[in-house]
Amino acid sequence: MSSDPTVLHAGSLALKPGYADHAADALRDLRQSGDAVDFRLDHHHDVASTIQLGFWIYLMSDCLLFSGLFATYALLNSHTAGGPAASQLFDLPDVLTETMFLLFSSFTCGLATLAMSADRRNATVGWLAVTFVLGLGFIGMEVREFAHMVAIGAGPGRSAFLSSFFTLVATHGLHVTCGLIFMAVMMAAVLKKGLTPTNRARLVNLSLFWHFLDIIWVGVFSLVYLFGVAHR
Amino acid sequence: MNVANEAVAGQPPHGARGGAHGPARKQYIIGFALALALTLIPFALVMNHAPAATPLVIAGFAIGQIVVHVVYFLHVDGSQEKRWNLMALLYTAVMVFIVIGGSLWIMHHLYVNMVPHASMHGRVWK
Amino acid sequence: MLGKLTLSAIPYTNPIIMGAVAFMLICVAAVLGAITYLGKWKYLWTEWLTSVDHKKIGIMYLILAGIMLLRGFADALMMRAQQALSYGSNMGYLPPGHFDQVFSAHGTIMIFFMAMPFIIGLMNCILPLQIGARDVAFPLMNNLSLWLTAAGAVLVNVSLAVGNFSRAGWLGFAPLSELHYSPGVGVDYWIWALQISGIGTTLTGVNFIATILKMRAPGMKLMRMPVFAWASLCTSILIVAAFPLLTVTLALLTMDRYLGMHFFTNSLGGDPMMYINLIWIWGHPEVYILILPLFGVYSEIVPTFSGKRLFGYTSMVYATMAISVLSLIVWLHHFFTMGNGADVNAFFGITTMIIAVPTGVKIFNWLLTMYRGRVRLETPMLWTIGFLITFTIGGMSGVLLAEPPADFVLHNSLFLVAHFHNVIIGGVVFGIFAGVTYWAPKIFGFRLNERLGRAAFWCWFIGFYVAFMPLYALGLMGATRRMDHYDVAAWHPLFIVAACGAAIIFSGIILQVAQVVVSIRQRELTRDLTGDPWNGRTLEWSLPSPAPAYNFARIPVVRDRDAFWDMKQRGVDLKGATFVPIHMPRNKAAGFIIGGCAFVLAFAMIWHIWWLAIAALAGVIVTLIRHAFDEDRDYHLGAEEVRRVEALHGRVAARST
Amino acid sequence: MNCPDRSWFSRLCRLLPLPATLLLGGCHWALLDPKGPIGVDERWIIETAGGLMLLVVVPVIVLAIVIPWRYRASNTRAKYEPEWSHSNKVEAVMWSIPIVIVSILAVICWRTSHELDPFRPIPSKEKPVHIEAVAMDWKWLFIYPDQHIATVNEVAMPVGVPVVFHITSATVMNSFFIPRLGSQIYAMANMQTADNLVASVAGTYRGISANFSGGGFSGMTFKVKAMSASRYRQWLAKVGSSAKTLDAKQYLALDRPSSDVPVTYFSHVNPDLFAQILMGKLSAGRALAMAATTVTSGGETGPLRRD
Repeated sequence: MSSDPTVLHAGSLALKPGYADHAADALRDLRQSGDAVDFRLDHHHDVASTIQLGFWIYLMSDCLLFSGLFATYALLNSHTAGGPAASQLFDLPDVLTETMFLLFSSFTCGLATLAMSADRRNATVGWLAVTFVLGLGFIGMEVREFAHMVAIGAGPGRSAFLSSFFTLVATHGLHVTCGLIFMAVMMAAVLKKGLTPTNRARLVNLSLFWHFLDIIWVGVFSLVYLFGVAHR
Repeated sequence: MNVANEAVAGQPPHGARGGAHGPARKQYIIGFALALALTLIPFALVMNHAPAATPLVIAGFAIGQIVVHVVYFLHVDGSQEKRWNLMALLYTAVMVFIVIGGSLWIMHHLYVNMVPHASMHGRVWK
Repeated sequence: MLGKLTLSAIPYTNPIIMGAVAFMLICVAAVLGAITYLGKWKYLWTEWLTSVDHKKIGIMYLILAGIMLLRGFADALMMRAQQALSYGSNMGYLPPGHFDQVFSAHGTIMIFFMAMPFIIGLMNCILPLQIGARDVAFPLMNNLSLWLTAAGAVLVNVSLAVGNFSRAGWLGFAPLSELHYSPGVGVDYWIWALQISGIGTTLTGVNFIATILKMRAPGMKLMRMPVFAWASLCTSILIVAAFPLLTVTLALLTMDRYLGMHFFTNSLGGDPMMYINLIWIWGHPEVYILILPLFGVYSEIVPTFSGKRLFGYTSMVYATMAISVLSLIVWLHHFFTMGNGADVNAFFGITTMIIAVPTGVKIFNWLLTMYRGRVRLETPMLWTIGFLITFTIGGMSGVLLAEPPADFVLHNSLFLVAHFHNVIIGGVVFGIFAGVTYWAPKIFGFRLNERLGRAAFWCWFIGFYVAFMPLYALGLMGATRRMDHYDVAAWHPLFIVAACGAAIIFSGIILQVAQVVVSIRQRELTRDLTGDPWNGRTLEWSLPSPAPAYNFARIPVVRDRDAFWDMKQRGVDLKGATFVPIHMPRNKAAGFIIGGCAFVLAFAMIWHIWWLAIAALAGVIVTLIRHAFDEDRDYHLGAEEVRRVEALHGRVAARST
Repeated sequence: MNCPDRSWFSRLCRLLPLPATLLLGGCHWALLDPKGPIGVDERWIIETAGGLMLLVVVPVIVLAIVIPWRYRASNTRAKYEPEWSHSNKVEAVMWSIPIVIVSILAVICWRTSHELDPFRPIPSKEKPVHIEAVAMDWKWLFIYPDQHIATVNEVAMPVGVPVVFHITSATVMNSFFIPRLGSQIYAMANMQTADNLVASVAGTYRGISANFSGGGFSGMTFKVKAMSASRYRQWLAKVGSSAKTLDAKQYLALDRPSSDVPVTYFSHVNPDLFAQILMGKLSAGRALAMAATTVTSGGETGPLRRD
């Protein structure tokens, strides 16, 4: 990424005299200005960094998607229409367990990334498997909570508050599910092909995605559950 | 859905953290410990009906924990390599603030102006 | 088995709709027949539909947008005809339910399937060439974006024949768009068409941000980027920031309609005002998503045709950035009359007016660029001057509407309709035509016919004023938008004038169709052999026309804002001596397949055909996973092949051959 | 090309095929010929803001024609400076002109937003009249709670007395708007907005819903009768003597979608009616009515909604 531009330049182009002058001038000019342009004449050199930036931008847009849902929840959480309110529905200790599942999975996902950096294939897959199981546990608890609420007549159609609650939390859950599919595919890919550059780039994206979901959950945990119960 | 030529993406990711194994693991452990604390404290406050369990305090812990995640798990910092990531993140934070804060501000005013107050036996004007 | 879908969904009894459907089917059959007759299916599939080449994707976007322009304009003509007729005892020829579909479809099509594909098409065709890149950051994702947009467009057209379209306006305001008030499939067509194309647009935004930030040629600092690249960057950022809000809003409405939730209903705590709030958080930036790239286009055309540097580049860049930030904090001006109270209204009114400052600066910049230049009044420049005049008037009526008390009487009136057509036709549409004419040699390899282009311009320009100035007047007379009938005598002549204006614009469109046909037939006469037909200033003109698949055989090094102008001034020889292999992405079917599955998914959801929806969703997931394991993604174009292609364009230095 | 040196207003008049006298006769330009002080203030804003902007807009349009013509390629006598692309002085002027104008407009915006807020009571010696307005599919119901009367598609008000309209909707969003008198405001179910208006001239004005609300929207107009105090009292008495009343059953019948509904008077109206509508207690709404595929309509009978 930060190879000497001159070297790269000479290596890639055999130049007509006019063009060479022009290019050399330009490069001198650039060095003098100390400008931080990515230097590459062939864009292979930072494909991985481009992919990561692209994925990061996608995460940011996802973040804004959640901001819309959070805004809606923040507005509608008092619109219970005579139905149950947050404080009557949430079981905080259960939610804490859920949160722990996700937080631990974030940590193990980090360990998987570290194992990957250390070129330890089996350890990478192993940590991913642990993460996967923790994520599955999280989803399982969420489904159980939803089923319970629907069973006691507090389903998403009961009131605007419950609509916004189910939609916000289930959207996060859907993301986690997508993350689990992504993770399963990556475990298969790493087992099959090893830690190829492609797989590495994707594992980094997977870990970004997984940590990102944990951040969203911090918002859900605080705004939905803690606020909801604290307002008792 | 990635670029066709990612097969040549050669660099081991996170190479920027010196490739050294130790410090990176330490980062994760510090982050994990902090995140754990920042989850458990507000939880305990709410469970024990502590007077400190106000929305502001809870929000403070949440923001703290998000920062911890961003720094220790997502490894966003001001380095050259991550410059655009940091810019994008800050921009997103501003946008999130505009979307949530703006919506709540607007909707609050609407409610103040418009939600009927059924005070005087049925007459609902303010 | 087929959900709600039965044969009765096809409106046989309505001669107007069936006529349109028959016309559509004949056109489709003619195209398919022609492809079969010419034996071009394989070529079409391998070279176009599955292409990951940004230039071809761009051309497909332009074709899609052009077709949808015709469809959307047909709707406009129908509305103008209805309103010209339906005064007093004459009820016109469209019953309300049909008229409501027509204006809803017109708005939806013109914004999402005409303007957006046109600007994304132009960005695709030109942007990588301008910044000296070989491709966009994610070529296959680019192809996917195209097919998602196309899937949405096809859905809108299918709604004509099977079922009906939304009657709730182009933004589907709740609670009118809720199941209770719009029980049919119309709103569902609208939701899914927007949702799918919106996801495609978001991916485009991600793609172009990464492309611009990461793939510029060496030496092209941010402050050396052409203004079109700047505008595209700001637009892409706005897309990524705003479109998720559209996705959310539509998703919540979907929840209400499909799962009986209560986000925006009138009952059980639902709040329709939140819908208005959310949709405009997306909706206002959308306006700037549309106009900013065209500001970029004008900023390329004016210096080129004035033979002069762009005046005040720095001002222009900061103005663009200012607009893209301000546009995110003005959305409330779309609902001043919802009862927000004075403080909120005044705040958003003032932020809205502030946008006029950077916009005004841009206009001065263009004027000063022409000042002391050598202005060649060719078609792109005509559109630009038409823009400067028209957009200024539109901007003025816009600032007027930003005064909340003025908006209290003008909101939802035809004055408002005139205002936004004034900026969108005068700004966006004129800009699109300017840009397409300007870059046609680069995109297609030949110029468009100048005479027909000029004639089309005059029809559009005059037609616009005849069609929309009466609407300003009608607004001041208290006429509101979306009326299928009225009974005020004084309005009638103005509506007739407006219809005449629409007819003049229609002749402009016919001339443009003729222009395309004639230009293709005469392409050998106007073929661009130099690659630089207008004496251009930016890098795309340093390439042959049309640019080869790999764009740049050698990545240029940039040392000036007007990079190519600078090279020409310095006498840089563009011919290469030796060539290296170039790394290329392979064409892939995954984008097309996912786009197709998305269409099927949406259609199945609209008609409640659950098994098909599940199958289509599975198709998307399986395609994604299969693609993840696909190793055969790229290849190297050999140095000899590069040399051969360059030689075809006369770009190989004599001494090395 | 159009004459850019004339205001857009006079230009569009010139584009019309009809004699300008007919159009400028005054009686058609609802917003430019208001019949109440709120409308007058709003016209002032339109004219002032428009005039201020014309100070820039007209020169810009002239320059947009003159500059390209003066510096056209064929005019080789004109000065040519291909490298001139920056001037701090010029750019300072360029930024400051719009800043100055926008600053003035912003001050106007802040002040008038507060002065003309539709919720703000109009200061007056007279005691205001309270009228409750309900947007329905597709007609307007007006309730006079103090007189226990109600009307459909007609509302009367005494000249010179401030009127407070309390507005809600029994259906989708609508917008309550009397162009001759000024400010519109949304009518929304479960929400209560207010519009403070006053008529200073007697006459019959057009009232509309300015927000699209479905199939019968175009016919959703009402008559506004501004009249002297004595005639107003007569009008109240006339409505009060109507044989029709508006009990729950009648209300539900009225609630069925219909358009171009003729003016109807009701007496003996429960003064709590508005509150009940507002609280959603009378919201059989369109659910009932949707069962019927056709709705009655003044001009024609036919399916307003195909689905």
